[in-house]
Amino acid sequence: TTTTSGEGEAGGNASVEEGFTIGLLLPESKTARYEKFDRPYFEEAVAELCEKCEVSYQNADQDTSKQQSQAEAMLTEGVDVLVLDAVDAEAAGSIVQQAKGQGVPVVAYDRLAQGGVDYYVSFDNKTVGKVQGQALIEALEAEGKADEGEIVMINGSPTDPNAADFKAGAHEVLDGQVEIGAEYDTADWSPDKAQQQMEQAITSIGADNISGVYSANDGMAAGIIAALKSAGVEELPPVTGQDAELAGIQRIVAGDQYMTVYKAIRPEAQVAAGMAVALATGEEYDGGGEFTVTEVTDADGNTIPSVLLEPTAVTIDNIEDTVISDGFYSIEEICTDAYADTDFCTSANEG
Amino acid sequence: MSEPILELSGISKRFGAVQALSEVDLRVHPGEVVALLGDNGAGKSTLVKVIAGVNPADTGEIRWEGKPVTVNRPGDAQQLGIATIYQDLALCDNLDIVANLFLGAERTSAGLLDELEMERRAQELLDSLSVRIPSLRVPVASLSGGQRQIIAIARSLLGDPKVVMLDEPTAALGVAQTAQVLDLIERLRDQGLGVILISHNMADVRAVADRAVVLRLGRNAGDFRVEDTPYEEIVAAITGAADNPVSRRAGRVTVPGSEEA
Amino acid sequence: MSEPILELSGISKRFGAVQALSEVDLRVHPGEVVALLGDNGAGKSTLVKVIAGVNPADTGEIRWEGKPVTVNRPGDAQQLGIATIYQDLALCDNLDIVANLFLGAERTSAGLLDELEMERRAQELLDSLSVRIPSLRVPVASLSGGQRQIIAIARSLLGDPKVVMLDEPTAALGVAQTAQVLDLIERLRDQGLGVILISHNMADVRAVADRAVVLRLGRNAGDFRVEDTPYEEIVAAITGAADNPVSRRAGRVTVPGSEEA
Amino acid sequence: MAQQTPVAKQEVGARDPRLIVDAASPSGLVSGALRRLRGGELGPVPVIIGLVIICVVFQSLNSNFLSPQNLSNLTLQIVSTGLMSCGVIMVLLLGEIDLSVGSVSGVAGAVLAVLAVNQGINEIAAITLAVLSGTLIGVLHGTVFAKVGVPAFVVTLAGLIGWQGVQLYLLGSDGTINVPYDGVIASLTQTYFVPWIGWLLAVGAVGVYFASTFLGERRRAAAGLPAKSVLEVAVRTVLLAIPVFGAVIVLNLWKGIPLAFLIFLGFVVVFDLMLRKTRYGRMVFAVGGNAEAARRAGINVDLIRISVFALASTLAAVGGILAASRGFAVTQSSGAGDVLMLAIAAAVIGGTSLFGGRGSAYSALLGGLVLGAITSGLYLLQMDSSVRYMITAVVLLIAVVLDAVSRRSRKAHARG
Amino acid sequence: MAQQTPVAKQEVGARDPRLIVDAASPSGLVSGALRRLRGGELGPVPVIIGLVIICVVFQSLNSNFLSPQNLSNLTLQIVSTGLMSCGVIMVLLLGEIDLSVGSVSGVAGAVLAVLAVNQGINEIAAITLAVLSGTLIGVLHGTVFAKVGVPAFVVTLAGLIGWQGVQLYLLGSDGTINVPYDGVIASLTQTYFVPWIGWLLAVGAVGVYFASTFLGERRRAAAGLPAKSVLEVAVRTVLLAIPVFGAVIVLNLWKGIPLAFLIFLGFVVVFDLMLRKTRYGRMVFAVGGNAEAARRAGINVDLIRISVFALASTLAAVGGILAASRGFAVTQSSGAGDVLMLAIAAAVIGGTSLFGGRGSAYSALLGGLVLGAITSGLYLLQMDSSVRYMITAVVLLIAVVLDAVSRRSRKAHARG
Ligand SMILES: Nc1ncnc2c1ncn2[C@@H]1O[C@H](COP(=O)(O)OP(=O)(O)OP(=O)(O)O)[C@@H](O)[C@H]1O
Ligand SMILES: Nc1ncnc2c1ncn2[C@@H]1O[C@H](COP(=O)(O)OP(=O)(O)OP(=O)(O)O)[C@@H](O)[C@H]1O
Ligand SMILES: [Mg+2]
Ligand SMILES: [Mg+2]
Repeated sequence: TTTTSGEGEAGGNASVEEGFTIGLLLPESKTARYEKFDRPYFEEAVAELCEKCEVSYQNADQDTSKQQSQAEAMLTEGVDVLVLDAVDAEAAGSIVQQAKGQGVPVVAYDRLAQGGVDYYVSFDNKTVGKVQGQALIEALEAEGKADEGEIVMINGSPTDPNAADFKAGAHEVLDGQVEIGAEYDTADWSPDKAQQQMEQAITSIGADNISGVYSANDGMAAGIIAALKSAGVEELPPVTGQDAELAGIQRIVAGDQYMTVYKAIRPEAQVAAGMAVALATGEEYDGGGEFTVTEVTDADGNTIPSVLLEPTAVTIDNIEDTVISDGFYSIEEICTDAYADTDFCTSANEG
Repeated sequence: MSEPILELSGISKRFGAVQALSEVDLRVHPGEVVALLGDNGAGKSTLVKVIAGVNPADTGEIRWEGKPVTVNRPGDAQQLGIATIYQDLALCDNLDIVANLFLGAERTSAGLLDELEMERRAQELLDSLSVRIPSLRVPVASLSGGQRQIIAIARSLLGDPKVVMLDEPTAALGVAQTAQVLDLIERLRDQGLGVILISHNMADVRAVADRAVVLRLGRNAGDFRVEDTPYEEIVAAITGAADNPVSRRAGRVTVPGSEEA
Repeated sequence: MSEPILELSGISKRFGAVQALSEVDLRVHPGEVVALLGDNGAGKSTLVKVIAGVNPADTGEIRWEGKPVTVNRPGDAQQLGIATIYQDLALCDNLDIVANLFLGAERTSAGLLDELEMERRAQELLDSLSVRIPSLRVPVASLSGGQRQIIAIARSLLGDPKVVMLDEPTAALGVAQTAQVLDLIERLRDQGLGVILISHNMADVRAVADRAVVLRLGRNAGDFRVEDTPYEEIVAAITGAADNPVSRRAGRVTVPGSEEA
Repeated sequence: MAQQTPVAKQEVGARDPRLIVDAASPSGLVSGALRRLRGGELGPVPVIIGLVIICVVFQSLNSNFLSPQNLSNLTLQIVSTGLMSCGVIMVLLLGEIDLSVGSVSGVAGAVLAVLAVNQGINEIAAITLAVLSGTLIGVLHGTVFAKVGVPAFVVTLAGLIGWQGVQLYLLGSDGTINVPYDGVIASLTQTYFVPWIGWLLAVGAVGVYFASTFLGERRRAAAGLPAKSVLEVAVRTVLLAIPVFGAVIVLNLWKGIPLAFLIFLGFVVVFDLMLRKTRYGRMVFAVGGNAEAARRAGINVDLIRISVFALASTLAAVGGILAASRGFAVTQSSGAGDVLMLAIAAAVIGGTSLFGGRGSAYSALLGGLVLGAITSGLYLLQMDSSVRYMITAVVLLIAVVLDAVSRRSRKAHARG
Repeated sequence: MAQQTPVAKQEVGARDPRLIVDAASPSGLVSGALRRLRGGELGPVPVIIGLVIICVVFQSLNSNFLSPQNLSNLTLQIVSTGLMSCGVIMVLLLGEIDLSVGSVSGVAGAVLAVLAVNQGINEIAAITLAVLSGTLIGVLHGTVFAKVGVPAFVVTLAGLIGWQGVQLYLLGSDGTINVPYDGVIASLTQTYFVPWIGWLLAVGAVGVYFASTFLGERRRAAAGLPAKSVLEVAVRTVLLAIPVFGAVIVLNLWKGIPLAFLIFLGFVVVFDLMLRKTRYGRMVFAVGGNAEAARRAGINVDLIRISVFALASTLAAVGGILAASRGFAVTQSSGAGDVLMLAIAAAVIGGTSLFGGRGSAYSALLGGLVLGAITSGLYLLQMDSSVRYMITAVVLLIAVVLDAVSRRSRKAHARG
């Protein structure tokens, strides 16, 4: 007496000439990158490959069930292919299932959604954590403090599965190399909470004993640096970050933050667009000569053709070669009045 | 007789499906005590709230010293000089006695509340009404029914009103306090104020009222000079019948043995 | 005389810094109407609440049909067979009349509320008390003061009590309704129930009460046979002085012209 | 001087002459409805009008809004929060608040996933245990509130925080647990009924409504009590039948009536009947209206309070289970975020008072539909998050303004 | 048969014989305090005891807890949420709720950052404009609530969502805006006073308290009203002086008294005086206790409501500015997360009722300290988040149980 949703035919009958619709699902609006870079870059890349195509866009504000509703809205709209940056890669299985049920192929973007997606492009989350950890160790070694003092780890939200990946990656590098004096998970990735946690770490370890701080992203790094400054620390220990937010880059320029992780979002978006167009038109994506397609196995054992990109650590030394040369930010954006007399800005303006 | 200070004509008021007042008229002269009588639910309190601006009338006219006025908010009535003691007392249970007495008319000095002055005045006022309240600084929620009523009565004496409306002011009062309130009403009359008194106690009405206006099911049902009208006639107007539980009871009590089961 | 059905001895009750009752005694026999009298704030309602289990006493003993009992919750008193009409009525303003009447004693059929039966009974009951209420399905918040009081009185008649306590039951009632309630009290007495009646209306007390117990400032201040005791003596016990506002007022009214300003 | 108006002697018990009675004719019904509209006595009607306006606007902006697929999705999207709302309504009727429903739903989901997936226990047993864990939590909250006297806000705030900790703990370091796509749990939200079952249910529901109302009013008339006319009963039945049959038609155009939506509807109907037709429901209203009066009437106020908190947490657990079923997964953030706010907001938008004693189980459905429609419509329109937030706020206000204005006119009439 | 007890004739106005008066002696003070403790009339004392217990436990687990540095941090950590709490208290006193304080603080921070950093406007002007934007928002909320009649819950829920949208919009695509480390804005939280200023303020405050209380009681006694004895005034002054001087000593051991904490304390004291000593405050209590009675007393209830919402949003804006100052940045998540819940919780834990008409501005300080101490202590102990959440819940309950129990014994005495 019941019917269950049937499997539809997987996509592949659209054409670039007539155009089609691509659904882009991004996970949150509280870090700058998604609305500032991923979305416009992706739209640009699609426009290049397929003039008549439309991109339909939704942002889930860090909420799995919202993302599911948004995916449903897109399927209702009749998108031909979904590009999915999952809030929770594992829980995204239901979205993938539903899309498949309606014959809509799925590209997993940035995070490997479960449920048997068709393609996957990403900076691996664990690698990001490793890059952060590695950079921190290099900074400590450069100062000759690798075996002095303790580091403080401020991880992301305990309810965000991606934060767990960053944390695991960082631990892989840091464990055994340095002493971890205090470690916190930060609800909501909140800069305020990170600040308070840092203050408590300073109280219990002592400001002088802190040789470095692992911060999972730039927002929390802001709070951490505020805590250090408020505690009267003159020589800030190296503080990591992620996302290459403008404010983060400015702190690096000012010498307050040591590094951030920069993901070259433009190539990622280009690959995703290529995969999406290929899926919709029933072709196979081959990397277009620029990128190598490898294979990745997801938790259910499916083999997914994938493109894996390398995240870059950005420090004061390579800002020019990364975010600026990629057009991520201009010198003018970074060197506002408040940062005009930093070494970086004065030399950039002269040169 | 002098010009009425307050005159209502054709007042109607509806609540949902209930027509609580239909075309009610009422006049009050300065120095006159008008008793507003009627059965339970006759519309007396509704009329009082119309005059006080708590529930404005749907239709009808209010004249004050001969001139038509609109009374849409309690503030309007207070500005005219109408003080009201509501049947439900309208006290703030969370505030103490002094705060309730002076609510909306707090005494201040240099911008701050002058608690000392207010407490002194409050003590005086309550003493003059011979109520005993252990402490003036307890929330009125903890007072006895009669104590609460006296607070409400005392409040109306603080302003300088021209008409005072008392909705069953002595319902919860002890014998001594009732006597004081009746004295008070007589004093107000002698000072030339108009008084509207609602009461179910015929003895009190006979003692102080000059005129009795009867409402029945939301309509005017009589207007009597109290002195000239026998008790039975007023009761008949209130209950709408000469044969009513009051007369039956009176008859039965005087002729014992004739009781029905 | 028969054994008292309810007997209190040495009841004391304190609220914060106020000793509301000190060592109060009271007896009620079956078929007897005891009037509990006293000035405002004398502690009458507090005593009622002690008996009803609303505010248990600090010290003192309650005996029911000769046996000591503990009454710590309203349910305890109800189980003994004590029905109470509170001065503050204790109605749920958000519920309609029928729901309030049957609160805690709803009639059901097959597990569901039998609204039909309840509404029918309610209509009967209210008619017998000669109240007119436009609709039984309005929330009691919209009723007049007297209508609310009648609802509270009607409630107590639903159970099958042995003692009924009425705390100022006729305070807000019209003349007809008051007569009905007095009839009702007499019927209850004739059925052999014990009745405790609190009232400030001496006429009502004289009409129905057998005995009058007077409280003053939370202490026993007299116990009179109503028939044998002159009015002035009871009032003097209540006010605590032979020279009180009541006697002053009485004297003044009979000798007109001698008014003070 | 006396000018007595003659008043006819009237039989006690006769109809009160002040009561305005609508004629038992079509024009009487219309004039009565208009009067009630002006007097603000229309119950859910203003919110329903608000909902219709929202639908019309969104449909005019995006023609997919009223498509069967979108409406079918909508019914499923509101189920989980709707169930929590239903529990929240019980607590609001008491005049209290429950901030823990989101966390409890998360814990129940975690219990379910750990038992069914990690421990491999039979799925039905796991569901039962998850629901029971919700009940237990509710009893705990209720007891601390009613017996110890800690304000409900603080108790359930502690619950909000503490049960989230338990959820994290249960899910362990892996975080997310996936639920199989083809088990009993998944089938709760993946099952749709074939068309004829939908029709059967709809016709049955409308028929039962008509029959019970009609017979009830006949019995009232026979007992001499004021009763609705046959015409009015018929009109009400038709007004009920339109949305019910409409929903069946639309849902059958897609995959059929979803089981999960039926579960939700079933809870709403059962809770509504419980609140209106049983002694228990009456007691809940009484405690919410005047706890002291309820106590004096011999009602065991503590017991009512504990039971209501238990019901609220139980429903939250059921909501959590359906959320797990729909997402095929339980994550560390299940039940977190704005779930709590949405559950309370749905109740309030649907017309349940935050101050106790006034409301209905249907608020969960109505308020849930309003919030669900706003979200669904805005997703279809695809906007920046910032703009979407702003528009959500405005639409939310619009949806309740009508209700507020009509309520306000009633409030002006209320006795102070 | 009559057995009349003779009753002495008593002067009206004499002290009531039922009133239990504590002797004006040390033993009388103690017995009076004990009686009040049992009767639950001790106001904030139970919560203070709860706070002390929390401090003792944490100190025994980690000796840094009571270190001057940690206590100094604590005072700064509670400032921003504490200010929001202060505004929330005003709204709670009205018997309403304001869910928007977090979002409003975020918007104010965004306005400040955009004006001061991006537009380069003078920092003081930017601060003023940011505060004013809060006031405007509050007036808007209050008007929609009081004049249109939309329930405050819904209005401020729309505010919660909508102003978050505005915040995201203002911050634009870059998200975070850094605030310079050395400007006026940063100095709000980076300034500490040198020791002698701290002592001056402390001695001044205690002195003013003693003088005003002493003179006030003397005037009361002179007017023949019941008054506190000199002994009692002295004892109260000492009880006040202990925490005040203690705080000054401890804070001076670190960097001195932080300006931001003084700002917070200043707001608390001013609001407390406003609530207790002015007509406006009296009206707020009256509207919260019985809005209809207040209306009948001629109070402009709508105006009071609008002004209270305006004050609440203004304080939220001030809180947002101090948060920006302390974090040297405004981010898209400023004011989001559990800020709202903490602000309300602090008020409730401090003893302000959710049902209106009962509470005090000091709840913001007390409740804020309780919550701040719990968080601070648990961070010092460094535990898994799951365990931390569970312990937070338990400690939260412990902090209010004492208060709840004493309140409960009072409630048993209250008139229904
Ligand atoms: N806010 C309201 N909503 C609905 N009906 C109301 C409202 N206020 C009063 N009524 C109805 O109007 C009628 C008149 O009520 P009112 O309070 O004026 O009576 P009353 O003459 O003061 O009676 P009592 O002597 O009992 O105080 C009653 O039937 C009452 O139910
Ligand atoms: N809950 C309470 N808290 C504090 N004091 C109370 C409380 N209840 C009553 N009192 C005090 O106890 C005393 C007796 O009150 P009670 O209500 O018993 O008086 P009463 O004799 O019924 O007076 P009335 O005739 O006015 O109803 C009063 O002074 C009152 O202020
Ligand atoms: Mg009345
Ligand atoms: Mg009494």
